[in-house]
Amino acid sequence: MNRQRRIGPPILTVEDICLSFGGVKALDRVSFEVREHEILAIIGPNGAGKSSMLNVINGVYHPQEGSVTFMGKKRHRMRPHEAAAQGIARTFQNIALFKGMSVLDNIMTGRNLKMKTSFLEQALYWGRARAEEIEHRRKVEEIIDFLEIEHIRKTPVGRLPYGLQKRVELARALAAEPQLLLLDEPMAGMNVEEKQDMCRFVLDVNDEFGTTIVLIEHDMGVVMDISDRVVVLDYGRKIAEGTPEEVRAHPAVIEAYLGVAH
Amino acid sequence: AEQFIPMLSYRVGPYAPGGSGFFGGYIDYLDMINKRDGGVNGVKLTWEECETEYKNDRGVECYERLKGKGPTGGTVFTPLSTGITYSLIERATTDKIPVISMGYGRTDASDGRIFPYIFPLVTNYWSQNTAKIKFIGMREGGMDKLKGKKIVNLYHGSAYGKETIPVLDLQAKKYGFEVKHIEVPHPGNEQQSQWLEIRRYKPDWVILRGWGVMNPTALKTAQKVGFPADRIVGVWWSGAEEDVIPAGDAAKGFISAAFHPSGRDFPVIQDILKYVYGSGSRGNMTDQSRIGQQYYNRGVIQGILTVEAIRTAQEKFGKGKSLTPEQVRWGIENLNIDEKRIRQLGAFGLLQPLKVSCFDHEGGGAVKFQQWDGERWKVISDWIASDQSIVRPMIEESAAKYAKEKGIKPREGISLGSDCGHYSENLKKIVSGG
Amino acid sequence: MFYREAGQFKTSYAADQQIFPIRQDRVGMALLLAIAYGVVPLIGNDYWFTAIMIPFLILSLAALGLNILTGYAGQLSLGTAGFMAVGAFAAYNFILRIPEMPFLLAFVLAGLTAALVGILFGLPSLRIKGFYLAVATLAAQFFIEWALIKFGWFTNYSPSGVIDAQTMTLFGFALDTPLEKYLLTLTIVSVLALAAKNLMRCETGRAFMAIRDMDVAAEVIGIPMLKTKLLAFAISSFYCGVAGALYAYAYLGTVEPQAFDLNRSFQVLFMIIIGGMGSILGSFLGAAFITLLPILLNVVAHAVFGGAVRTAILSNLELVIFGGLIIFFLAVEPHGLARLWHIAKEKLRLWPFPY
Amino acid sequence: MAFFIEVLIGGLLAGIMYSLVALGFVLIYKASGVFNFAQGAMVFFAALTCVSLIEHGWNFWLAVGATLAAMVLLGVITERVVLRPLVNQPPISLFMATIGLTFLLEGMAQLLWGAQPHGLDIGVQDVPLEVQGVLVSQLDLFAAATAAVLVTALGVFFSRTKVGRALRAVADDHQAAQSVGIPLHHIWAMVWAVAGVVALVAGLLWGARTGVQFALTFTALKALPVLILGGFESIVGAIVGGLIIGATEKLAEVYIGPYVGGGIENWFPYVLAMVFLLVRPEGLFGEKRIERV
Amino acid sequence: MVRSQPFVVTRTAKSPPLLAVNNIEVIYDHVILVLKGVSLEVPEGKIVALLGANGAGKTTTLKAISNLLRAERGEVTRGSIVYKGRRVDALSPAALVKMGVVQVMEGRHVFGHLTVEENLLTGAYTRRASRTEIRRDLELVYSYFPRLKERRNALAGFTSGGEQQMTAVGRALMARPTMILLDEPSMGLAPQIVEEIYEIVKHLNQSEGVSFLLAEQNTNVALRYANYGYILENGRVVMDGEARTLADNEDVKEFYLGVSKRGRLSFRDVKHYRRRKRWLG
Ligand SMILES: Nc1ncnc2c1ncn2[C@@H]1O[C@H](COP(=O)(O)OP(=O)(O)OP(=O)(O)O)[C@@H](O)[C@H]1O
Ligand SMILES: Nc1ncnc2c1ncn2[C@@H]1O[C@H](COP(=O)(O)OP(=O)(O)OP(=O)(O)O)[C@@H](O)[C@H]1O
Ligand SMILES: [Mg+2]
Ligand SMILES: [Mg+2]
Repeated sequence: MNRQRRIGPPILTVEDICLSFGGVKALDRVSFEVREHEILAIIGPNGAGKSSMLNVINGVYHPQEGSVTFMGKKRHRMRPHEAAAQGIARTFQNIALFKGMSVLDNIMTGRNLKMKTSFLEQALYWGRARAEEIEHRRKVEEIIDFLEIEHIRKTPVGRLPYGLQKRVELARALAAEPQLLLLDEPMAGMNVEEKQDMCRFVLDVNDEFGTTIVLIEHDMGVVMDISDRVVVLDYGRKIAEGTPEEVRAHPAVIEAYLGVAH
Repeated sequence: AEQFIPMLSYRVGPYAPGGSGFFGGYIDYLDMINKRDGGVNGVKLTWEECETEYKNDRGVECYERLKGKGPTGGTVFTPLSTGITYSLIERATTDKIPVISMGYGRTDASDGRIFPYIFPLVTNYWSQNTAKIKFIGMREGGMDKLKGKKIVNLYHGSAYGKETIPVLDLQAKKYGFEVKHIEVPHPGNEQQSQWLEIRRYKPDWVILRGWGVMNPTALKTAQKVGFPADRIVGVWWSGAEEDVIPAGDAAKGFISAAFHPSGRDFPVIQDILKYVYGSGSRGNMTDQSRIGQQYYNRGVIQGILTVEAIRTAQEKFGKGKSLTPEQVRWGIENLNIDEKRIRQLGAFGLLQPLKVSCFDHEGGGAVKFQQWDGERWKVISDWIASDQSIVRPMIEESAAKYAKEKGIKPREGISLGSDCGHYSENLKKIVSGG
Repeated sequence: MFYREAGQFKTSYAADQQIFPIRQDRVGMALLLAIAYGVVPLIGNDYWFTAIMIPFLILSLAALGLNILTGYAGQLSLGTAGFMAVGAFAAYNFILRIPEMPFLLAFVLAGLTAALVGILFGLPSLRIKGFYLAVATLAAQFFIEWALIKFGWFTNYSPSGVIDAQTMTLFGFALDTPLEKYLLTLTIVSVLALAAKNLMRCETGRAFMAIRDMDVAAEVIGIPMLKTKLLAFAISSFYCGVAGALYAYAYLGTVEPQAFDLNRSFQVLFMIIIGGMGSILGSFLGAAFITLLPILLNVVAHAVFGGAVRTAILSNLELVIFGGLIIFFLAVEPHGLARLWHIAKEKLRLWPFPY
Repeated sequence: MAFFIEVLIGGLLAGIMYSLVALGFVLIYKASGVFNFAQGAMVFFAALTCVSLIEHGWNFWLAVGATLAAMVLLGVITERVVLRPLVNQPPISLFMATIGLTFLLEGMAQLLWGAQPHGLDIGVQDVPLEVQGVLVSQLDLFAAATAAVLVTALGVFFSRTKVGRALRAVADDHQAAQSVGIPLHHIWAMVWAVAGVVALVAGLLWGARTGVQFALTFTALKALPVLILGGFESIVGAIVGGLIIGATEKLAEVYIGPYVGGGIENWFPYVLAMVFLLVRPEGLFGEKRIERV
Repeated sequence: MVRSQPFVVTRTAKSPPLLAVNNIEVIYDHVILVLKGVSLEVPEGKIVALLGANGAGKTTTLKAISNLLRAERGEVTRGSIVYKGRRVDALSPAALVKMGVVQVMEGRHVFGHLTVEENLLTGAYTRRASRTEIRRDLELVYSYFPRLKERRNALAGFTSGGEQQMTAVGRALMARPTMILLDEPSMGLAPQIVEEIYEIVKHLNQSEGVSFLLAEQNTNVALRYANYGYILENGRVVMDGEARTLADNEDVKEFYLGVSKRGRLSFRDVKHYRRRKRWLG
């Protein structure tokens, strides 16, 4: 299938984002857009501001300047749960799973937004509340199945090895059925085989659910192979943007990030 | 035969000094009776302690645990804690077991027509308070001299502390003095602001209604702001050796109310020393120097009252028999210890004459005053009778309110073997909700 | 051997979503209830009902309430006793001031009042966290205690500040024997425990735990922080409030504000830590440990050394041993008794193989 | 005006007394991220031991020295028995362990020395100094001076030596601290020993004010609002927090108290601290919470 | 996946190894058996790589060596660990650091409330070195990671993931160890920095004789720099050998390096055959 055809108009636009912490300028007038259905990679050296960018998009950080437009709604600041309600989900660089809960419960929290019953009904666990729980459990099981983590369903996440935790985190994000999925280094700490699996999941999500994906990754192999477009940050500024091939050939990118080896 | 006496004691925590002294005296007295007289008319006294830690819930547990022990069950409970006493009121009434709360507990239980099983013997907080104002009046040279005087009521920030506020207000109106109530938050180990306020107010007297660490701290802080200790009058929970020793020199001159003096010169204490501690045997007190101190003597008095109650009951229900708690209750309600009996008991000056009835579960109501000289308490007054014209109506009204809330029908005429007299129309109205 | 789930296959999510998916647990629970309702009333006496079972159940309920807030939602609170006090005094005043008020309804209203107060004092939790929050909730504890003593209205101007619980009547039938009170307490606690269990395995519980484990991440996946935290405070305070009302009505019969002092707050906190944070079962185990162990020690000490050793020494020794046991159990399992039980079950599952 | 100043000074000096207890908390919190519930019990234990030795006829300084040794020993044992099994466990478990320790210490103290209260004379006459109509307590001044010395010493020790840094590292992450070779056990033992010494100082000064009795354990309660206001990790915070709490609680009691019936000293500092926390959740000098994703 | 081999100790040098792990078994929480008899050796002055999938037990092995397991409620129930001819199983982690073994933990574990520089300085805790000496080493670390110098006064908790990783590695270097246990050093680092880190490893190894045991997912780089490799699977060593030999092994190639006989596979179209479509139905 020709993927290019599926890519639609911009769904997310960030404009002139400036964000600083004390003296550190984490982001400096960064603008770019993300189009519907595409996989956009953000790359750049350590401390370039990539994670901060994701944090701005889903409302964890509030930029001093600039605006974020998502699905036609422009905003300056909002709370993360509002972003989530609009359909933005994400995973984290330093895994942010709920350590005290099982895999299943972690993923179920992802469906929180879709739950409608009140806590009183839940206390009774009768009728609607019960039906709802079971219904969502079914959905979650689909995701579990999809990500091939059936065997660890009931394990407390704290006990899982790193790689599987990343997968659970992805599952939790997917459970929200987001429009836009932000992935912060989803493949860090994995070997090639696992990265391949992960890539497959990312691509499948993109293909089958049409989810737009923004992803941060340091493995250039992965970036080159799966992303439609790449944005390069360095010291908080955008230094390049384009298709993987264009970016790889960009002198500033080679200088700042890739090094001569590539 | 034996008579089992449960002991809800406490020997750990902040209140341990009081608990160990009181129960030490109590147990030593019972022990002495066994050793000297072979029990009460041959009935051996036995007892068991249960640690309450001064906590209500532990107290209830202990009560339930001990109430069924012994041949006839727990004879009489003496929890030495207002909180526990309150928790036992209904239980004990249902179980028909008497509770003696001497100098603490529920003040309005002095109305025995509504609280048949509860005995705040000797004197209660309100009585004490009226005696105290009388004492201050005496010091000022007559009650009429109280007019225009300023008195501060420095009270512990708890229900216990607040309890005498209404009485004081009443008396202030009656005698024309000014009273200012100042609260010290629990536990009271910091009283800077209160005493600065007192200094500013310049009262003639300070009534110290303290508890635990609040007492020495008050005396220390008074010294700090230059308020003379001999113008501070404490209540009996402020007037034990434990309350003044930690204050050191600052306590010299401090006056406190007491319903009995300290000291070991009484024959009864001497008997304890002789029969219990003499000839190398071991009494209940680890530290024998505490014998004769406030808490210890209070325990001895408790012992006397308990034993006399049993004796009285035996007169009626049969000498030399183990009595049921119900029977002992009758003994308490018909206690009549006059001066002659007190002398026989070797407790002259230690105990005041006492006549309990269905109408009056307090029985005495007089208070002595003592002053700390840096070493020991010195008695500085005779028994000062309380002003029942103020206290009694308050008690009856409060008790009647309780009766109404609980749907209790006050005892009238002959009830439980005692004559309860007649219930006044006024009170009847309160009870029936008029 | 006896604790195997092998062979128990779930064929539907509904089955897997049951409260106790494993048959042995279901049987165990049924047995427990049967004992509580059937056997205990038969063999128990007043002592067992009033001194052991009732306080144990009531404090379990309070612990459950705190566990919801602290164990599940991660908000450390030292205001528990304050909320219990609100419950007790609210129930008293509802029954006192509203004629014909059924006491069960009064209990519910008392719980709701406590919930309101809880929400009020929960507001700072949005910004204040961890031990800081714990100390801030002390403000609630001290303030409530102070207000109840200070303003006579709450205690119906009782000069000693002690309130006497009115008799509980159900359909004109007075619940005043220890056995009746025990059954009442048992029923209320069972129902509320079941509700808590349900809540905690549903969306609400997951939202709580998410906030507890990582609040930023929870917000990112769409859990509104303020609302969730306040809900936790409300539910928790409701439980504490009902526990407070029971404490006054089914247990002591009289309470003074000091019955709900800071020590009580700490006591309940100890229960959930020693029992297991974030565990319904832990609330019960912890309550048993903290309330019953000292009694047990006392009884044993008297049975063994009674008379031979001075009671003062015994009492202090009990304290020392109690402290020592707390430390010992934590060293064995820092996550509390519930976890210990859990590990025991896992071992049973593997038995006779070591792992 | 003079009255205002008198209340203010009285409050500040009382605040210093709170700080003394708070210091012990700070030390342990700094080193393990844990709130030491047993601090009050340690104050009680230390003071009672010391005063009992004196009453058994020991020379004052000899008794202080012996108690000091006992407190150090206690610190070492605590580390060995209580803390070591709990490395890398959630702070709440450690917290609970200190509760166990509290019971243990309270029981031990009374087992060894009995439950009777004692007076304690530390040789400072407590007759007030009158400075322009304002009374100032000598004992409190002495306490303030002691606190100043203590704070300076501890402050220098923890900021100038690598131990101070290690302490904070341990509080952040037990395991990582171990991985870089910080001997957790020694650090903890040391800190607990120092906290024991601070407890002794606080115990003696408080004991001189209120007598040595079980209620010394309650001094811990007074330290809590100080801690939240100053910040759990800051030695300076303990002092500044103490001064602020002391002064405002006294002023509030005197000037606001009468309008609501008085006795507000117990909750007012907490409310004050709470309001302050809303603005600065880590207290005045506490470490910022790090929340990053 | 990888064909199972009986364990054979292939002595790479005549001298006894610097570190030998003999048949250890590790259990977490008293019930979870994770290592089922792992043996490996690190000869003096060599770089040894520990490879394996997620959950194979690499981290556990390293923690067993550095004695950090106890803090995780795990314990070594069988086998022994010998460093410089001395059993070290019972030592405290600090004592081991004193002997020269430092671990860089997986997942950074920087001290969040300390600045970057303070973090580095804690690394030198066990050393009895003069201030100037430590200053010099600090500068050395800064020369390895210039980015850290820029952020030296930032609280480590607020620095980026990569910066934290550099801090963690730099902190270990400050101990001047003779042996470093590196757990996934390349995780989260930009490709350039990954190379740099491995260059530093190589440098320390060659010029200072520091030995390394590294757990790594980035097999490609690891095998390029290591002398010897072990492959761990499910708590067992399933394969070991010279790094070059391993790199040439077909299975290793396919599963760890991502190259098959047909050359390097694109991440886009690899292994779709393994996909199960069940969830769609
Ligand atoms: N909350 C914060 N407070 C202070 N500084 C911050 C904060 N968040 C980010 N920074 C700083 O902003 C810069 C960019 O950080 P960011 O986490 O976005 O980097 P990154 O591109 O994701 O790097 P990496 O690839 O290493 O994860 C870093 O220097 C970091 O220290
Ligand atoms: N604290 C723990 N409690 C229980 N089980 C644990 C614990 N830590 C690890 N495990 C289990 O031990 C196994 C090995 O984990 P380990 O972390 O050693 O793997 P790893 O090879 O380092 O994996 P990764 O590459 O993902 O870091 C895993 O299956 C994990 O579930
Ligand atoms: Mg990042
Ligand atoms: Mg690992």
